[in-house]
Amino acid sequence: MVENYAILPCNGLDKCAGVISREIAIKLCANASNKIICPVHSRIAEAKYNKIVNEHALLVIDGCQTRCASKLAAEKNLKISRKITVTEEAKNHHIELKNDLNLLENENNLIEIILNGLNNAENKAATVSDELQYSYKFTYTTFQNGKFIFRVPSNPEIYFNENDCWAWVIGNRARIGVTDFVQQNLSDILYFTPPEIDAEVDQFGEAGEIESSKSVFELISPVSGKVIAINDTLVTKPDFINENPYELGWVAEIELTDFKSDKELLIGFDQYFEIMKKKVEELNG
Amino acid sequence: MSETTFMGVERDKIDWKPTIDYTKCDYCMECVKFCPHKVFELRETEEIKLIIRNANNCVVFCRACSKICGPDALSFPDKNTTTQRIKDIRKEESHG
Amino acid sequence: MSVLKVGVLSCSGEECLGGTISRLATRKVLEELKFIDTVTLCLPLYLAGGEEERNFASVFPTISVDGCDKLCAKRSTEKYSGKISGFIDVSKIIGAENALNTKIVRNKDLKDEHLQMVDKVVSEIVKAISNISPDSYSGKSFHGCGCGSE
Amino acid sequence: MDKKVKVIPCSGIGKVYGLMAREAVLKTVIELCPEKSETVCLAYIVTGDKEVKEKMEGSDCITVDGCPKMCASKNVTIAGGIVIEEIKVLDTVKAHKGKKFGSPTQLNDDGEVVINEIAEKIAKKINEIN
Repeated sequence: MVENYAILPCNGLDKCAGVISREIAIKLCANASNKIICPVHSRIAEAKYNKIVNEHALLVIDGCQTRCASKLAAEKNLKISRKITVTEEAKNHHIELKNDLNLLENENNLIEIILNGLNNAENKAATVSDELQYSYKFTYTTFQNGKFIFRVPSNPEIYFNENDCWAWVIGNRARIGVTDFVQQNLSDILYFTPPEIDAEVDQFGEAGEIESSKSVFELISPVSGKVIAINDTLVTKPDFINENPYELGWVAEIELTDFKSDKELLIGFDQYFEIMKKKVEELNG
Repeated sequence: MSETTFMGVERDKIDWKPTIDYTKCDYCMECVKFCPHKVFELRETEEIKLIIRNANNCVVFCRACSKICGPDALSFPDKNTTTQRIKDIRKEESHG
Repeated sequence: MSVLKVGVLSCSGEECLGGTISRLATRKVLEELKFIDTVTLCLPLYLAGGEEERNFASVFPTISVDGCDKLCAKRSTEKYSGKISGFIDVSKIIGAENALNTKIVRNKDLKDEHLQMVDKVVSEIVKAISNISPDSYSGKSFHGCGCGSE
Repeated sequence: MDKKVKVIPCSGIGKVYGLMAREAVLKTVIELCPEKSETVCLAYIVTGDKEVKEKMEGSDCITVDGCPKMCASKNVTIAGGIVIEEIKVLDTVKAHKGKKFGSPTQLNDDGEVVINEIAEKIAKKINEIN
C-alpha cells in the first residue's frame, strides 16, 4: 500500500483534470498515514505544513500541463519524490476526459487506474537495483566547437537514435541516457523527472524529462521495453548529466522486449558522430 | 536547413508535426517561445493568430511543445504508426 | 577584417570598478561586435583547471583584459597556456583612480560616464585583436558555438 | 590579521549565474555587511602574490558559485582560504522554476529578486559567525 505521502494536489476547480487530482488525493488519504497539503491554504499558512513535509515523501498531483502544483512545490523549494499529471495519465491509458466537472465513468476509471499504479509502483520501488554491471569503460571520440568539447562513446554495444539519446545494450537489457549534444545545449540542468519504474516504454516513447532554465528535453527512448531501474541520484543531482551524460548521468535501465526490431531504427557511433557534428555546426554556424 | 532526412527517409515523407486544437488554444504563445525550430508562427493581425509554419522543421518524435501547453491544445500523430511508416519506407527504398 | 576566432579572458575583479569594466567590455565585444568571432573564456574555470578553457587558450590566440595593473588575468594565462596574444590594462585607459574605485562596482551603480569607459575599453580590445598576427593560429578553423554562453 | 569574512564569488562570465553570484556578493559586502565582510578578487587570490597570500591563508571564507564546477570554492581552497560555507546560486534559482534572470551582462528584475535572496543568505551566515 502507498504509505507516508504528503500529497500536494493542484485542486484546480475549473477543470475536470483538477477535480480528478483532488479526488485522488482524498482517496489516498483513506490511509491515515498520508496527509494532504492544501495548495490554497499553504499559500497563506506555509508553516502549518512544515511538519508534514518533513516527515513524508512528497507526492505532487498536477491536473493539467500548467502544472501549478509542481510550480508551487518548486517555489517552496520542496523535494518532489513522485509526480503525476492527470492529463498525461489519461493519454497513456487512452481515456478521454470530458470537460465536465462532475466525475463520470471514464474519470472514475482513470482514478482507479492511477491509484492502482501508485500502489504497484510503491511495492516494487524497493527492487530498484543496479544489477546490471556496466563495469567496462566507455571509449570516447571527441570533437570541439569553440571551446566546447563534445564526446561520443564509440563502444560497439552503444546505439543511438537521431533524437540524441543512447542505449547501451547488454543481452536483453539496456541502459539509456542523453548525449553530450543535449547537455551542452541545455546548459546547467536543474530538474530531472525519471520515467516510472515498471512503465512500458515504446521505442521513441518518452522516458524521463530534463530541464534547465534554457529549455525542456524529453528523453526519447531508443529502445522498447519495461523500465527496471532509474538513476534516482539525478533527482537531487541533475548536474551529473552535465558532468557526464553517459556514466554518472545515465537515466534508466530497460528490459528489452523487441530489440531486433528497435535496431532497425538505431544507428551506431560512426553515423551518430557525423550527425551530432552537423547539428552542432548548424546550431552555431 | 540542410537536414532533410530522418533515419535516411526524406523528412517530407514523414508526417510528424503538432496539430493545434483551436477550440482549446488560448493563444498564450508559450509554444512559439519554446520551440527553437520555428515550427510555429505567430500572426498578430490575423484572426487565427497561431499556425504551423515549418512542419518539416519539427523534430520527429519530439513532443516537448505539447508538454508545456497549458490548455493541452497540441497533439501529435501516433508514434507507433509513424515508426512503422518509416520502417516501411526504408524497406521499399532498399528494395527499389 | 576577416573573421578570426579569438579567446578573451577578463579578470572580472570584484574589488573595484576596473574589474566590472573589464567584464562588461569583454561581454560587449562578444555580444555586439559580430564581425569578430570571440569566445569568452571563464577565468575562474580556467584557474580551477577547466579542460575546455585551457585547451582553447593554448590553441587559439587569447587576449587578457585586466582591471588594474596587477594584471592577474594576463599572468594566469601566461602561466597555464604559455603565451598571450595581447593584453589590456583597464587602469591605463580609464585612469588608476577610476579603476580602483571600490564604491562603484555593481552594475546597477554604473552611470553614463562609466558606460563610456566600457566603450573605450571595447575599442582597445578591438585594436588588440586586429594586431594579432595570423601566425598565432594553428591553422584550424572551428565554427563558433553559442552553447551555454548566451 | 583582519577579521572580516572574505566573501568570494566565481563571477563566471559565460552564464547569467556567474553574474548572479557576483552581484549577490557585491550587494552583501557593499550594502548589507560592509563592517563584517569584504571581497577579494578571485583572479588575484590565485596569483600567489605575497600580499594576497597573507590575506587569504587561514581566513574564513564564504564562496558563492554559479555552476556545479564550484570554481570559487576550489580556487579559494587552492589559495589557502578556509571555506566555511559554499553557497550555490542554482539552489536558490531552482525555487524560481520557469523564470529567466537576464544575461551574463545584465540581470533583469527576476534576476535582482534572486540575488537579493542570495545576498540575504550570505548576510545571515556572516552574522552567525560574528
